[in-house]
Formats: sequence, structure tokens, C-alpha cells
Amino acid sequence: MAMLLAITAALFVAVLLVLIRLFAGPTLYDRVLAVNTFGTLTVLLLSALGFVTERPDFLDIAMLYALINFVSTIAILKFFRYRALGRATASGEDV
Amino acid sequence: MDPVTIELLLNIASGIAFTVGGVFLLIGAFGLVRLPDVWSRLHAAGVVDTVGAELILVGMMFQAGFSQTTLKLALIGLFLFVTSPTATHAVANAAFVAGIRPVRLRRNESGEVIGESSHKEFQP
Amino acid sequence: MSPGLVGIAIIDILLFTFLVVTAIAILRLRNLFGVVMLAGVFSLLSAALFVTLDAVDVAFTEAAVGAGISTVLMLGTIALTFREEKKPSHSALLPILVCAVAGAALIYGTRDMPAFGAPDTPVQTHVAPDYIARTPVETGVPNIVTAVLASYRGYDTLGETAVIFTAAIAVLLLLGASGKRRESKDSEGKE
Amino acid sequence: MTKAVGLLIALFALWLGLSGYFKPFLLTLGVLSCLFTVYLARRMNLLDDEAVPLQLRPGLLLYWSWLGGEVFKSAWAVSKVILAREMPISQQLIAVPCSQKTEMGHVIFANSITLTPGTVTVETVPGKFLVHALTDEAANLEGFADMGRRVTEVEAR
Repeated sequence: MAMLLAITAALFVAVLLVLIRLFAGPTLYDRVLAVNTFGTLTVLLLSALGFVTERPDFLDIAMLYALINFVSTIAILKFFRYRALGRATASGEDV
Repeated sequence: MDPVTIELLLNIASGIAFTVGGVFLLIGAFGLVRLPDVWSRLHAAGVVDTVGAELILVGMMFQAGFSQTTLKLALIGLFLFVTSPTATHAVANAAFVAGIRPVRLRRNESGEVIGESSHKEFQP
Repeated sequence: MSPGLVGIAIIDILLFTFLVVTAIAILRLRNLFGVVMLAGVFSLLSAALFVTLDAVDVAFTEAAVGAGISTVLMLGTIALTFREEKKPSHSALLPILVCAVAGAALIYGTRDMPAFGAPDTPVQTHVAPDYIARTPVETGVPNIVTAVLASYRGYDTLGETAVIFTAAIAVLLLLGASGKRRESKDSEGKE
Repeated sequence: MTKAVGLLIALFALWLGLSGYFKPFLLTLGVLSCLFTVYLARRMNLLDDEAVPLQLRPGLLLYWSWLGGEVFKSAWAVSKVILAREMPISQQLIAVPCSQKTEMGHVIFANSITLTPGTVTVETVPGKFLVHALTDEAANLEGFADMGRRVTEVEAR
């Protein structure tokens, strides 16, 4: 238990650092990167919370996050690269 | 081996995984704040996403013992293992196409790979 | 209190702190892309709070809708409008007053509620035991929440699903997801 | 056909692992949903080498464990850079040749480069990757060539 609480504390410190980068920017890509890392940390945090509260069902949500986070990161970046969500290609290459 | 010894060994193993993973996690998050530009920060995020996350998940697997929980943790680890490089590459590629270049670039062979003109139309 | 409970209390406080900080940052930021990303973080944090409250199904929905779909939808909206928020033309005093009054009323309302997780409330003494006793016999569904949603409140859920489906179609139409029109719009916009 | 059966087995294993119930009724539902998914995937022409990579050699698992070691080593190197007082970074964009024949080989190689902290694949064109490296040690062409050889061993045909 003590170990899990320690790892939760470490996760919170990491979340704080990532939030600093998220607020500071300066470019958009810094923010996307920070959000993506934040998602990974949330997955870990939820798993750790599941162990701390002794309810391992929380892992289902963590798993959902791991996938959703990836989808939204790709959506954001696809948007920035191609200026639209629906368009598939920019320079003829397949995406 | 008797169950008590096995439990002790599992606890020690998860303790080691948690410690190493947590240290890498904190260093990576610190690097995300400290490094000078988005290109170098990519690598700090890589440290968090790969070694940090996976080792912490492994530590939890040791805690859970052999059960459905372990399987779910392994699946989460697999998802992260497969998706994190793709997400990192997407950030790098989008920043590159937007015309953002690393600070104090030592060596630039991007012209060899892509013609310099091919991405001009995406300037922000 | 046991160490576990103290740990969860500390985690709750930290999560709420991050939530408030994120909300303030959303208010201060003028760059709408940054706002969308912070909104995703806000939703992740609130889902983590739902998890600590044991509301796993709500957290599930928040994760899928708040962090996933709404990010994509908001990006699609930004593509149709502007990337920077305009400076507000009127003072923020009246909205702050309205928020403060509404918040105070809500907090006043919670004073009548039983303590969180108290075992002697009507819900815990009448409704919940009934469902727990009847669900395995009547439906055979392992998860009680699923049984309540899909069996006991089946028509309710069907109506909800119809509403959400209609809303999704409307939003997709507004954002112009139909392939043909987008093609023509893109070729015009390229010049 | 092999691919359809492979996907069905993989999907059902995933379903079983996540549900953890072995009642006949629920098992039937699980099998039906897996069959429906495979049918949809077939109709959408998704059953190709990319979706069901049965063509990869079993050496992939061995490769992953080797990759794990590499990731650990390079993460250690990046951590030292982050913690050093003056942060000895020398960023570079280098061209890395890739000799894999199949698309799957390219994907594995490019993702392996990205997965090791210190190097990130930025852009890909046929035969070459543009790789961003954080330090001089990370931008080691022999290291990339070694990794490429191992990927070629995993990739079949």
C-alpha cells in the first residue's frame, strides 16, 4: 500500500510538471505533446487509484483512456497538418 | 518455494519496478519543463511514455499476481507500446510540416530526404 | 480514518486543485486551440474524480465523450469559425455575480443531502438492496448498473439513445461531414 | 480465410480476457459479436497484412525484448542529458536509409526509432527516414543499421 501511495504521489508531481508545460506553451505542438503525456499519466493514475481503493475494475477506464487519448491526439494533429478532419491526403500520399 | 517467499519476492520486484519507473517518470516530466524547445521535449515525453509508464505497469502486474487484472494491465501496456510512438511521430511530423525547426540545429539533412519546396504550402 | 481513506482524501484535494487551475487557465487563454486541449485535460481530471467517487460508469462516459468525441467536434467547429477568441466587449461583473449566486444556491442545496456514502439513506435502505436481490434472478446480467439501464429502464435508455443519435447526426450535418460537399468546398478553399 | 480465422481467434481471446465470464449465454453473445466483427471487416476489405499481421516471424517477440533493452539504455542517456547542469544537447535532423522491402517492415523500423527516446522519426519517403536526434551519441548511423538488420530478420518475405 505504501508503495502504491508513493507512486501515486510521484504521478501527481509529474502531472503538475506537465500542466506547467501545458499552460506555458509556447507553441501549439508543445501543448499537444503535454496533453498526450497528460493522458498517459492519467492512465497510470487511474490504474494506481484502482489499486489504492482495491477496485481493479478501474482498469477498464484506464484502458479506454489509453485508446481515446491516442484517437484525440491523432485527430488534433491531423487537423493541424491537413487543416481539416475529413480530408485524407495533402500531397497525394496516403494517410 | 512456499507462498510467503513468493509474495516477498513479488513485492521486492514490484518495488524495484516502481522505483525505477517513478524516477524515469519524474525525470521525463522534469525534462518536459526544462528542455528548450518542442523537438527536445519530444524525447522527454518519450521517456515518460515508454520506460516510465511501462515499468509502473509492470510493477502493478507484480502486485496483482496472476489474474484478470494482470491481463488488463498487460493490455494497457501493449496499447501504450503501440500507440505512443505513433503519437510522438505525429507531433514531430506536424511540427516539421508547420515549419518549426529545432534550435541550434547541428546537422540538417532534411533536404536530402524531402525536396525543400514540397511542404511550403503548409506554412502557418 | 484508515491510511487508504486519508490517501484518497489527499488525492481528491489535489485533483480538485488541478481542476480549478485548469478552469482558470481556460478562462484566461485567448487561443482557442489551447482552450480545446485544456478542456480535454479538464475532462480527464473530472473523470478521475468520478473514479474516486466510485462512479465508474459516469467516468466511462466522461472519458469517451468529454476527452474523445468533444475534442474532435470542437476542432471541427474551430475549422469553421475563428482560431482566436475576441476580447469581451462588456464587463465580467454581472456573469461573475450570476455564477456566484447560482453556486451559493447549489452549495446551500447540498446541505440537506445525507453525508457521502451514508448507509442509512432511503436509497441505501430501500432501492439498492431490492435491485441487488432481484437483478441476478430476474435478468441474469452480471453487472447491476447494466441491468438497470438496459432492462429495468429499457425504454428510458432507448429514448436517450434516440436523442443522442439524432444529435450526432445533426452535428455531423452541421460540420459538413458528407463527403461530396466537403470535396467541392476544399477545392474552392485551396486558392 | 486464414486471416479471418486468425482475427476471430484474436478477437475472441480479447473478449474472453476482458469479460471473464464463462456462462453459456454470455459466451454465445461473445462469439456472435466476434463473428459479426469479422464479417464487417471482411466486407470492408480490412483483412490484409496490416490488420492481421500473420506473416511476421515469431522472432518478433525476441525483437521486442531486445528493443526493450535498447529503450532502457537510451532513456538512461536522455535522463542524463536532462539532469546535466548545462544540458549537452546537439539537435540534428539526419537521413537514415531503410532497406526493408515490405510496408510492415518500414512501420516497425520507424516506430522502433521513435520508441527509443533520443531519436524520433520525423518524415518518411521511400527508402529513407528523416530522424531527429537529441545528441551526437543518439545520431549513430551504425546503431540504426543494426536495428534495421534486426527488423529485416523479423519481417518475412
